[in-house]
Amino acid sequence: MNGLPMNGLPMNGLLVAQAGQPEGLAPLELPNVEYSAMAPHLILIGGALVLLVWVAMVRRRPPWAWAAFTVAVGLASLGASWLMWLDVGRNGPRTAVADAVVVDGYSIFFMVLVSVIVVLGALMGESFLKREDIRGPEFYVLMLLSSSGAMFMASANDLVITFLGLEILSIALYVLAGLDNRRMESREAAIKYFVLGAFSSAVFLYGVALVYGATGSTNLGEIVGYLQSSVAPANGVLLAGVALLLVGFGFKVAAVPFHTWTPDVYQGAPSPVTGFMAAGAKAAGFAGLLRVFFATFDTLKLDWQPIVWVLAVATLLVGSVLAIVQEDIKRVLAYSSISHAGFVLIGLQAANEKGLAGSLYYLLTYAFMVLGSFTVVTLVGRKGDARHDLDAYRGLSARRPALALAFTVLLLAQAGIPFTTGFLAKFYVISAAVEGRSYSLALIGMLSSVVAAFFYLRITVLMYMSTDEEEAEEARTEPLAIPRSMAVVLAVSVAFTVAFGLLPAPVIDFARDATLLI
Amino acid sequence: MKALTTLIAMSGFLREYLTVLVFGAAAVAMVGAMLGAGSLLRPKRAQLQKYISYESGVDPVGTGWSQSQIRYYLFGLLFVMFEVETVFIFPWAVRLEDLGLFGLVEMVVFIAILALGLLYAWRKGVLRWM
Amino acid sequence: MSLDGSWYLCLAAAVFTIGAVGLLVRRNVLVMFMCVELMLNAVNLTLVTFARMLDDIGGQALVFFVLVVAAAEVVVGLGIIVAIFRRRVGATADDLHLLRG
Amino acid sequence: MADLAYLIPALPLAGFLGLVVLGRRAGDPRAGWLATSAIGLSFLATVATFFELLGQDAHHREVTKPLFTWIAAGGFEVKAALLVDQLSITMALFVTGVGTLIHLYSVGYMKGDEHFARFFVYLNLFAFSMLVLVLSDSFLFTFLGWEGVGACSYLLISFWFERDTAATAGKKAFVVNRIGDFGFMIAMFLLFTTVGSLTYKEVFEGLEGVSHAAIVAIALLLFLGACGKSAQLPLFVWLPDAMEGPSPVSALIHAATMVTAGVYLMARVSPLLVEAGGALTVIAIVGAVTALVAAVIACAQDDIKRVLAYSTISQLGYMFLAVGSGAYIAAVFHMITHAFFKALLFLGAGSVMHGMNDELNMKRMGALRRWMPVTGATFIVGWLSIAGVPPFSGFWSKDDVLLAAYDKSPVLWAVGLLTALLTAYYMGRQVFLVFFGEERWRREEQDGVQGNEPSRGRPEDRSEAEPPAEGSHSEPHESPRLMTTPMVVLAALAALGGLLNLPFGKLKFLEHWLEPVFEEAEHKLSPGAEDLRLVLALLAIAAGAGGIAIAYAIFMRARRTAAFQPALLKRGSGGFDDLYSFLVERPGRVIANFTAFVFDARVVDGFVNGAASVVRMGGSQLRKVQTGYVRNYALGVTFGAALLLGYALLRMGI
Repeated sequence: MNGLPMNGLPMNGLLVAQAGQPEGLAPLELPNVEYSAMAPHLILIGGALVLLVWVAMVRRRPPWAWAAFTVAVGLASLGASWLMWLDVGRNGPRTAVADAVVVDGYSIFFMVLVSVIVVLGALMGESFLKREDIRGPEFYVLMLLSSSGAMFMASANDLVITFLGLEILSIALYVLAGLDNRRMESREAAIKYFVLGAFSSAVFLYGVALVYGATGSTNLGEIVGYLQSSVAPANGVLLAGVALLLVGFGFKVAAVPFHTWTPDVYQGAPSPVTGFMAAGAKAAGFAGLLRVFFATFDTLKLDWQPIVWVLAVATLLVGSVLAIVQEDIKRVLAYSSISHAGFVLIGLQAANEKGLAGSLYYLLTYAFMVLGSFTVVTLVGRKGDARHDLDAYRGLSARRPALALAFTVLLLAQAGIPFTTGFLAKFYVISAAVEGRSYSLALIGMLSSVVAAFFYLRITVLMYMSTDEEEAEEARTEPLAIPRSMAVVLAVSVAFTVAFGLLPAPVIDFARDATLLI
Repeated sequence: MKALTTLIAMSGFLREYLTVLVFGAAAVAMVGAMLGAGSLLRPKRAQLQKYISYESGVDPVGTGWSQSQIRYYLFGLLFVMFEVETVFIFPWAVRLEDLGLFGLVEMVVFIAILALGLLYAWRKGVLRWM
Repeated sequence: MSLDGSWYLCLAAAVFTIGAVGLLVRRNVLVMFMCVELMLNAVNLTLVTFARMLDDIGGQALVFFVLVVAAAEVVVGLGIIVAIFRRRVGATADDLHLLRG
Repeated sequence: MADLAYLIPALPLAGFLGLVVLGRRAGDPRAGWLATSAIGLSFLATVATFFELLGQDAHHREVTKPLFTWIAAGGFEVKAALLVDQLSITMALFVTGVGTLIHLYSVGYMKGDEHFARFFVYLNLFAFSMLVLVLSDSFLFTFLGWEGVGACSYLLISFWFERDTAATAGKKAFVVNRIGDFGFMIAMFLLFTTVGSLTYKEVFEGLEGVSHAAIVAIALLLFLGACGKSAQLPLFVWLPDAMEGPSPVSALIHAATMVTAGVYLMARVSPLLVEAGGALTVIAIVGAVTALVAAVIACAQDDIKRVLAYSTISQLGYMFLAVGSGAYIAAVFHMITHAFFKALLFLGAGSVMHGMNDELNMKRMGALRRWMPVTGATFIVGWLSIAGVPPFSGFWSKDDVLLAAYDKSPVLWAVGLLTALLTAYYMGRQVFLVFFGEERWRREEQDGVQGNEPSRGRPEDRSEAEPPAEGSHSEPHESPRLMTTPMVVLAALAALGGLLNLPFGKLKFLEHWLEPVFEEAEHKLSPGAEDLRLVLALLAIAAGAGGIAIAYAIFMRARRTAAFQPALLKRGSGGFDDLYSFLVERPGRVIANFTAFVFDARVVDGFVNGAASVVRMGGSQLRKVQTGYVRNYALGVTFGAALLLGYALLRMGI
């Protein structure tokens, strides 16, 4: 951040605590901060602040107002990022705000993704909050703030900004996880997520410090310059720094052995929050990870590729093997999200252009699939958000055929069945791995998707193999109404998964054009 | 002996610290000696009353733990937040003139956002001291 | 002759590890939380040392952000901890094991 | 040149397709006439091409007529083409000739059978396949014909599939032939790998490059294929059982045409056999031994058709003996004469069965020449010809074979002579039992026992025109003229067949005709052998006369019909069936059981279920890691961090 205003100030003078002598100060040149480069981020933060003020000042408010407002803010940021996409398309990527923030295809890809997630998350949350009657716009405010954090992580061209984005995202999520304070699991999830999150961000920060020490700057551009210029870049401190960065990102992305928090937090947190977390937080984690490792530490490729290989293999296997023995739907989806992270790691490990595009495509399609799935989980969870055991899904097709069908499509997509985006995503990533000649990883990827197919199908079978006494039991419990907003989310996610499964061209081009400004 | 030689060769910078070190060590040694001698010499007849926590002569009532008022915490938290805000205002204040209008506007925005936070907390009834 | 940077770095590393081990070992959530703060401050020390060694202002500027983040974590963390452990005596992290398997 | 050649196989194919489409509607006689006309026209086309070739001078009689590209798979390309030369036209001549006569005969023989049309569909398909086999210019096309005739023989043997003996006989024939085809296929693969092509011309030109061992292997494998098709020693068990099929089938396929395919193949690859010296002796030995064994078994058979079946195997043995001793022309000559008299004998047997209400057992026949004069006369001509009595054709062709055998090695000649004696004996026995002696069928009439060997319900009986109800046993009656005319023609051919290749100087037409095809392969007789011909001929005549005398003595004079018929011989090839089933079937069954129950059930299923349970067990173990305690999770993260840092130090270290 040497572009900061205090540049000219004799900082070390302060340390020595002599009396101030302002005359000898060098003139101060101010960085021109173009706010247009961070339009979507500011829109989100502005929205959050407006919500805060709104609730503070205005007493009465119609129930759906907050959700509508959040959706509007989401759409606004989507529009803004689309404009930036066109702008970048025209006159190329650029860095802004004294090289701290970068505006390139890659960052705008994530801005679009996060905006969409905000919109869908708000829709998903609205009826959930009404059902659980959790008053107050906190859900929306925190979601907007964490999304802005996610966007910062994606468009950071400086490790400091990445760290700040990570923190904004995580702290908002800690509170979101603990939102439903009636359920003890929710609070427990919040505590666990908080302690481990703090711990891993401290480790991440230490990594940043070491990288700073080794390369002399935290700006990704300058780090790349340093790595290319110096003759023996890979010294101990730098490698240790890279390793600790990987720990921080690994935690956020839930790669094994840092994944232990994921099942508990996903099960404990309220379902819409889990959905948002699985889509938004994971995407942001990968945004930072891919940019830092793929673009910046490209010259150190030979160093970090083996360790990423180990992480990917562990993640793939543990994710799918553990998911089989789970009894709770949210834990199943948690472990499946871990195995999906494994697949994206395959893309990273391939460390080639196709791998990056494959990973981006995977994150985009996975976001839709997981949001749709958690909408269904929220619905089936009914009041009190507790009915998540697999038996709750027995015979669902008899009672709610549309819901069951939607859930089946989403599950099959996650299993990678052809004619869905899930299949293309896995195919894209694995072909990148084969191109990058890491055949063993591709093989393990396919093996784990075979194992994964089992527990996806297990749920599908449960839904369609209804037993008689289930009918009677269902009659007693309150009917499973599908509110409009949830229906919209389901429709959008299923439509996206199947439509772009059949004619994938537009989305694949979108992922491919999201190039990185090294 | 080697330790002594390194001691002398140390630069002036360290010597100042050395004096602080010596002075502290002397104080600790004196107090330690007095208490140590006392505990060695006095007879030891342990009785329960001797181990009751001393609350300025008043007999302690209830367990050691008591329901602490939440509002103390809340004020603590708010204090931390705004104290960190000041951390940012200090360097700004030092170079106020050079930063000019741009600097002023930016700091106003900064403070306004935090004020918004305070407003929200106030409306939520955090500040009510009951 | 002033101590060269590596001493400070080793001190910072030591403090960092103490913080990490503290978090693993101690059961009381507040103490675990303090250990995290310890780790963050160790990182601050490393940053400042590197800033002096590289004679570049960036490190020290970064410290500010670390402070802000630490403060935010404190506020949020204590909020969550207090909310959860208000009604129970001797709150330890091990009481929390409803979610497992 | 030879532009009619494509008509030869095309006509039977057209007949086959026509019959398939409107066979059922054509009904009883018309379908037969359609089939016969198809093969008749094909015969005319063959004769025309023959004369056209005759017009050419000796060395221009080989024409390759490309038809179409059959397989174009990347580098490998197979063009379908006809090779019209002396050998193939000779074969085509007697295949279509004898085939036409037998088609004619079948129209009469099969009258009244419910599946009349289907019979002729198969016959025409057989003719087409045989012609493709004979006229093809590459191993692959020959193999196509080879398989076609195999399939048709299966279909025709088990024509009356209601009877399970016929069905099993068909299956047996097909399986045994497959073993032979297996040899043929491997030979083709070897050829392709060593020479790189399958057309005869290129193969024979490219032979230099191939190692001697490979050539011997290819020769022996081709011989294995020939054995399968021409029922030589190891694979002859199917031919006697093939008699379950209708008699015209036995005549056409199992006497004249299909069984000679093996000999044709050997003749066609003669340039290759010359290079494979050792293989020739093997062929000769197998031929001689088969001839002897078959002849011995034939002496003890009571079934009129089984005797002829073993006789065919024996005569084929002769042909292979000729091939083995390098006398390809003698082999072809014997093949042609054999086609004439053996087809005649089978048709005769068929007409006897036709007249005697499908009576097969010779013990219940006798003095039939008074009731069936034409059949009797023609049968006697066939008998004299096969026995090698001059001037009938059999004598001339067998004499050439024996001369060549003597030149190869006197031992083989001695075996050949002994077989000639036995042949004369068992054919004589058959003739005396069936056509001379007292009418044994009348004696059963008094006893009231009417059990002829095969079960009463044979469909052939049902299909007989006259109702069996008339009297307990009708008088044997002569077959209709439709059946006897082809027999008379064949009798004429059998008698005059010898003229084709009389051993005196210029009269060796066949030799001059086939000379160019076998010029370097033919084994020139050693100088001294030529003048031995007369002596050997006399010896052969003596053997033939001796056999007939013995048969006459036993069956006409001694009234005792119990000649030496040891039980083993009685069962004939049954013994071999048990041997084969012991050698092949039992181990096969054991292996099958093992793989099905032990290997598949335990290993394969075990592996699959095992993998599933491992994954589940792994899952439940790993689950324990999720203890729920925050500090354990922090430990996980620290462990990860330590792992990565350790790796970094390691990286830095090196």
